[in-house]
Amino acid sequence: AALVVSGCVSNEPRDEETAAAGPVTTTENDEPGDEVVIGFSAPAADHGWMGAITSAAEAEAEKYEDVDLRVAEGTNDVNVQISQIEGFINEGVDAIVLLPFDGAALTEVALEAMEAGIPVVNVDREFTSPFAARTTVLGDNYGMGVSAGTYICEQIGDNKDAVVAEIAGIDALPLTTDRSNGFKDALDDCGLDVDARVAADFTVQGGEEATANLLSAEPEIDAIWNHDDDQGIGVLAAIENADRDEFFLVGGAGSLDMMEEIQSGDSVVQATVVYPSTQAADGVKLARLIAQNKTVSDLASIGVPRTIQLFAPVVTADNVEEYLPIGFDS
Amino acid sequence: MVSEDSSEDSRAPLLEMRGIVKHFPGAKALDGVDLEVRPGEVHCLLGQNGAGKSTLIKTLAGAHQPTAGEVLLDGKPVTMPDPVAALRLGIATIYQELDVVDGLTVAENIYLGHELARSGVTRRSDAARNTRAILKRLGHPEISPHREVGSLPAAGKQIVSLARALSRDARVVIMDEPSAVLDSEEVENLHRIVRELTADGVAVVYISHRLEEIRQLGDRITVIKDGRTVATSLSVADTSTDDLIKLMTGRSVEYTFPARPGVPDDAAPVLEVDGLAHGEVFKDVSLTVRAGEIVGLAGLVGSGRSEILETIYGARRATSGTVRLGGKRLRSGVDAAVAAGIGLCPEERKSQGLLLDEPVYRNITLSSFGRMAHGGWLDERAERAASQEQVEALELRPASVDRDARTLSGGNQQKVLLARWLVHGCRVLLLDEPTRGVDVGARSEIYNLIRRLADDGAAVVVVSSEIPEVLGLADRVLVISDGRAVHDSPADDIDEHAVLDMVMEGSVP
Amino acid sequence: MGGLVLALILLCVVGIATTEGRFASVGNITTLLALAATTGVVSIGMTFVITAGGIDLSVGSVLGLATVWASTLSTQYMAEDYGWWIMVVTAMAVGLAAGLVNGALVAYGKVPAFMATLAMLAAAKGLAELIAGRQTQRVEVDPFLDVFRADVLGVPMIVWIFVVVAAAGWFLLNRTTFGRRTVAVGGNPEAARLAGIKIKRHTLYLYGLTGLTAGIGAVMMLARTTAGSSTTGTLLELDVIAAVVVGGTLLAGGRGTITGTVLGVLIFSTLTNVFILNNIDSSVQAIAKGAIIVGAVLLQQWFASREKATST
Amino acid sequence: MGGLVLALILLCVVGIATTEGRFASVGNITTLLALAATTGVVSIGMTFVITAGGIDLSVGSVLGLATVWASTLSTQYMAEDYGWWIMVVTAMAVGLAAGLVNGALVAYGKVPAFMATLAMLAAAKGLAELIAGRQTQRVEVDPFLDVFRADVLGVPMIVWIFVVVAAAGWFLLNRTTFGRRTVAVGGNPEAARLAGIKIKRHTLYLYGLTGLTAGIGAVMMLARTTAGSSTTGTLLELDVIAAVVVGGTLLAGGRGTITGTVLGVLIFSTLTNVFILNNIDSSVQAIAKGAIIVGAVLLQQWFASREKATST
Ligand SMILES: Nc1ncnc2c1ncn2[C@@H]1O[C@H](COP(=O)(O)OP(=O)(O)OP(=O)(O)O)[C@@H](O)[C@H]1O
Ligand SMILES: Nc1ncnc2c1ncn2[C@@H]1O[C@H](COP(=O)(O)OP(=O)(O)OP(=O)(O)O)[C@@H](O)[C@H]1O
Ligand SMILES: [Mg+2]
Ligand SMILES: [Mg+2]
Repeated sequence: AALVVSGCVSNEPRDEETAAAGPVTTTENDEPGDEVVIGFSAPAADHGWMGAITSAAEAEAEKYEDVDLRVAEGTNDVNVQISQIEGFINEGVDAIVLLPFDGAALTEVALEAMEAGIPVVNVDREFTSPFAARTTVLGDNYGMGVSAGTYICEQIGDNKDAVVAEIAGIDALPLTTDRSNGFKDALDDCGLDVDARVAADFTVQGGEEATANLLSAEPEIDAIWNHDDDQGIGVLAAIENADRDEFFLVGGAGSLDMMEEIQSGDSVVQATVVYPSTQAADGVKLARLIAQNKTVSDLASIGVPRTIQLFAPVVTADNVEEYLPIGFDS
Repeated sequence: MVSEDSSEDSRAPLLEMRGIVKHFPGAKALDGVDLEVRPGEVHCLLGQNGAGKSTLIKTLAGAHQPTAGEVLLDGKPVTMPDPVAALRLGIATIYQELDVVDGLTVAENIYLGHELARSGVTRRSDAARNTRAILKRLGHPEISPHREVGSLPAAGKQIVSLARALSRDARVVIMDEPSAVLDSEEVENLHRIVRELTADGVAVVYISHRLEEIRQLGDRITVIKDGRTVATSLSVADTSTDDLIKLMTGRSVEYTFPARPGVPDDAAPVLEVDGLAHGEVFKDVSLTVRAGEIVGLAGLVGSGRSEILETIYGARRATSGTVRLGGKRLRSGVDAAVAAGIGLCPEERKSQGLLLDEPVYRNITLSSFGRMAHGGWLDERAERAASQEQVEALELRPASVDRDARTLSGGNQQKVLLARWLVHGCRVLLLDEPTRGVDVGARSEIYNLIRRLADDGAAVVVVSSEIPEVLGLADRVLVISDGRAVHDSPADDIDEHAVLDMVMEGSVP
Repeated sequence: MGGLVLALILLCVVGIATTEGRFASVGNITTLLALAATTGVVSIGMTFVITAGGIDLSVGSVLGLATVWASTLSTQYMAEDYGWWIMVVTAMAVGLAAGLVNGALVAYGKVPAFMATLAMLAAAKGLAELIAGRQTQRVEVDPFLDVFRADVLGVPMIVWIFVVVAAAGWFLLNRTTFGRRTVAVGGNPEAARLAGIKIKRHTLYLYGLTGLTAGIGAVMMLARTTAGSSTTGTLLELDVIAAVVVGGTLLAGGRGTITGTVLGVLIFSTLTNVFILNNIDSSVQAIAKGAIIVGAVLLQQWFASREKATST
Repeated sequence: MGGLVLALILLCVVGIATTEGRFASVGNITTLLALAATTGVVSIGMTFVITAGGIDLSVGSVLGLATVWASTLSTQYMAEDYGWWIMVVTAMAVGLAAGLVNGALVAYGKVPAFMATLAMLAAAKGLAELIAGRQTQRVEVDPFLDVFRADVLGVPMIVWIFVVVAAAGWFLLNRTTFGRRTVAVGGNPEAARLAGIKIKRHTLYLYGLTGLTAGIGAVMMLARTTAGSSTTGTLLELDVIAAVVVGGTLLAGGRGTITGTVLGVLIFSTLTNVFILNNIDSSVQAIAKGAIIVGAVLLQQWFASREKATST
């Protein structure tokens, strides 16, 4: 898509679009307040979604002159991530936004931060202790699987012999298991099951390789759910390599590329399940409010809520226009 | 088989090997060898390169397992499934290949495998004290027990191997060509040690290609040819050198140096070295070698002769001085030297010379395969042909160009290195210990060969620790002492004693 | 070699027996070969470096960098204007340049190969991320895709590339002075040096060659995935080294075999293919893969010792 | 060694100069050491294997497996009933067992170390995923956490463990027969064999030792993350090998230094720490890391050659 949308060479405009698409509710909260230093740590930005997470967070912080965002190196090594949080505690930042590589593994250090009086905003992957975060912004991995499964059930209807395949992300991650469980449960509901499942690794190359083998293994497929739109480019390349189109494909995460495929109407990609890449941006916003003792508008209660779970909608040709603005660059 | 009646000596044999057979994949190294060693004797093993001497003693040391045959110690059959077993039985071995660990100190090497330790913790001061005592006994009090062995020259490593065997309190000590890397002074020392050992009733099995040494030291001799015993327990005193050579080689060999035709006075100088120095190792060395001339460098081990050759060759960077070839200044670097027609046979053939896991012909053509190739495409047929020619000329055993260099005996490996430069064709040949470990038969072949090369117009520089060899082979002799040339004259104008006097004098600090 | 062939045949037999004809279909074999092709090309280059006693940990990330560089907007614009070969030349030039930097560090800087190429791994990855802005860059130059995604005689272009590179590698290693020098440098660098071989320059070339194969691999990857990304090639070095070593090339240097490498590559991709055809859980796959690597090596050894024994 | 110390000092100077006192604070140094501790302990074990001419690619995934096994519900129940040491013993036993399997394959199976441990890498990871069901397992045994998360004299327990393991490793390598034999096996295996060392048995022990340090590392990780997971330890092997080799241990074997390894570990974690404190973009970090690895090696070499020159 890079050349097609070649009008936008840099990513800057899109980031603004992305941010602008957020539900702007009030101006009062955006008034500059006390200067706050927010520590931000997330896994390595080694694929589009995670990259979008970080850049959205940075873009969000950019908008507030009272926010100083300290972005730690993205890392997939929990040991290093723990030491990043320890570093933030040593520094005495005002709040921490933490998207842990592994929620359980970062819980203890988050507790330490909370005990040191630094509010922690937990993003995406949940801590195992409720005391470890002031506020949690959650994506919904299980829900994502359910959405994908339900959509496939709707499309396939009564054909109980339909062949459904699943292309997972990194299998070792708990979030992959959550997504797969949701998918399985939703298919169960309508009497379908997963006939073939491969795991890739969130990369284009991995998606291509896993899918090539998958297509070889199953000569006739009715529907495929691909967990991750980053690897989706590789998945599509493999499908094209194999010259197959007897099935439809449901994506995951919601990248611009996939949305454009959906929009084009002549692609195997019929839908994608959004997994908002704006979670960390929300986290930064909330962290600022917490540090400044403000609250979320449109709520009657005082204070930022404890948990916010984001919605995992299905994007199809019918509603793709609406979601294009929050699609991320894979 | 020739066998001496040993009834005159009724001492019971300490060690017997009977009908030892050893097969390697693709080769039969031993095909029925007998050996009988008595306590307190020096029993010499003789045989040509590749006869199977090293293989025999390795089966005795537990390093190889014999295919057939038995070993008796004190008349009782014993088996040695690994080196530990042999060491436990009191059989200590100094191997032909330097078997030290560079990264360990002298003391650690000596006590490797039987460390002085209290529940696993090394007793370092005890080891150092004992090591000092052993080194002193070996005449080398100057070597520190804490010195890393990697920093010792070849002779020093040989001393360490020797010290290791002595530290074992063995009943049988096997020495596989221990004198090959030693100079005459060191050899004297070694002989003294051997005599001390035998005086204590220790049996010594001694392998050497230097027949005069065997005359001085040996009591009895066993001769091996092509993996079989051809003579066992000959008394040294009663056997003539000519007979020994005939037993070993199956023919009689001229045990003399080739005649010197003399270099014409107007012969053009080929190699001119002027004021060459390499750091503190050697200084201000100048020499001129004319076409057809053989120049010998005599000196003690560690006097810096190897470094001189390596620096001329460009393998070490000279700190000052120049090297000219045919009047033209030589660009530094080995590749330039080789391209200009200089060849070096290095001192340590295994670590510096050979590709052990490559066939013989690729070792022989290592310097010339590029020239034989056509536009980068190898011409293996030409390589084989050229190699085969040298293999036959040098009587390599086995006479195959396809064997891996690793499976050749030490002396035959040396011949492969010589063959490399014969195939390459050199204007200047630098030979560092060219006959180390080479048997008498092949030795005179090599002498003749070197002389033939010179007659064909090559300039040759030979380094050897055997002074008679230098004096016999070379037209001119340079005596090197402590990194300086202390004498330069025609070989006829100087004799062994004079050389020895000069180097000893120089060596006293 | 016998052991490797046997291992591959065993795998194929298992594949045929367990998949009701899906394994032995033309489509599946094509898929399998296409999947093997990129790893295969890079493995050919790696065989040289390992034969010479070195190692190159950076191939994966250099390959990624080359896909990124060759798929930047500016390169693609130029390719649209002047021809698809611009992308090919760019990818190969990036690979070659990175390889030469590795080689210079190892040969002239005397940095151990492991460290020099580990540093390159990190640096190339970082650079690729910077250039791509951590985005996936779609390839939109159709002539490029047409050429490299084409089938020739029913076989995908990238498989042909693998065949050609493997054949060229075989000749280079076994029939040329370059190959002979490579073996010599790996077998005994000191002996090679004293025999007059310019080992530094040769080392430089060797790493350059491996980088070049990573560049060719990048072209193939671009064609196959239709996208350039800094994540492409991640951990490729492990697959490549495993294939080379399972193939019988000595990690210590001095012995290398292109045929073995090709077999090693095929064994690993057949393994993955058979696993997926049987829909095996990825964790079980990992365990089985470990067991099979060990099995293949043991089988190879058993064969080698038998061959040796019978040659007596 | 001089070069390494200089490199570390340079890094610290840069840290102090760029972070307005945040680098040199007690809290930060503690953080830095705690980060270094786990890698450090495993690096000590790896130093032995590499000194002996081997390599162990499986340490990271064995460490992960050990964290998983020691934090299963059943182990934790037992630990609640009988004492926290059950978890420690379990982790160490898992590490040791995996190490012994590696050692047996290398020593008795004659599988090249690279392949044997690569196979173990895959297998241990797969097994860990199966056991944990790809979930992260919380550690709920409070006495365990109390012991290993405690500060002793203001220094975290895991840093003390690192100190003790490093000291023990130094002693073992330099002052015991085991250590001296390790050097011999790496420097000249044939000479070691002829000197009567049982090389195979020694090799077995060596890999066992490295596995054991991975097990200790697992205990430390369990304490640090309060959770066991199959993803713990991913790619740890690269960090560990890099630290050992930068430290001056020869990858070819025959020369090993524990002090160097400790310095290597500290250099890498200081680097990470200074990067974090300065908020540097991760892509730029990767490039800088590559440059610094090369720089450290070159510095070390320059120092070594200077030392040699002056000692003449
Ligand atoms: N590992 C091996 N594999 C195959 N053949 C071998 C092996 N080791 C030795 N041989 C062969 O066994 C024969 C005897 O070799 P050995 O080393 O015992 O000779 P040697 O008498 O010690 O000779 P030298 O005087 O040159 O040292 C030779 O033909 C040699 O090629
Ligand atoms: N690696 C080294 N480190 C330190 N000193 C060395 C090293 N190699 C050689 N030397 C020293 O250089 C000097 C010359 O050694 P070299 O072995 O070249 O002498 P040589 O006359 O050739 O004797 P040889 O007959 O053993 O070849 C000796 O003093 C030796 O100790
Ligand atoms: Mg011998
Ligand atoms: Mg010498």
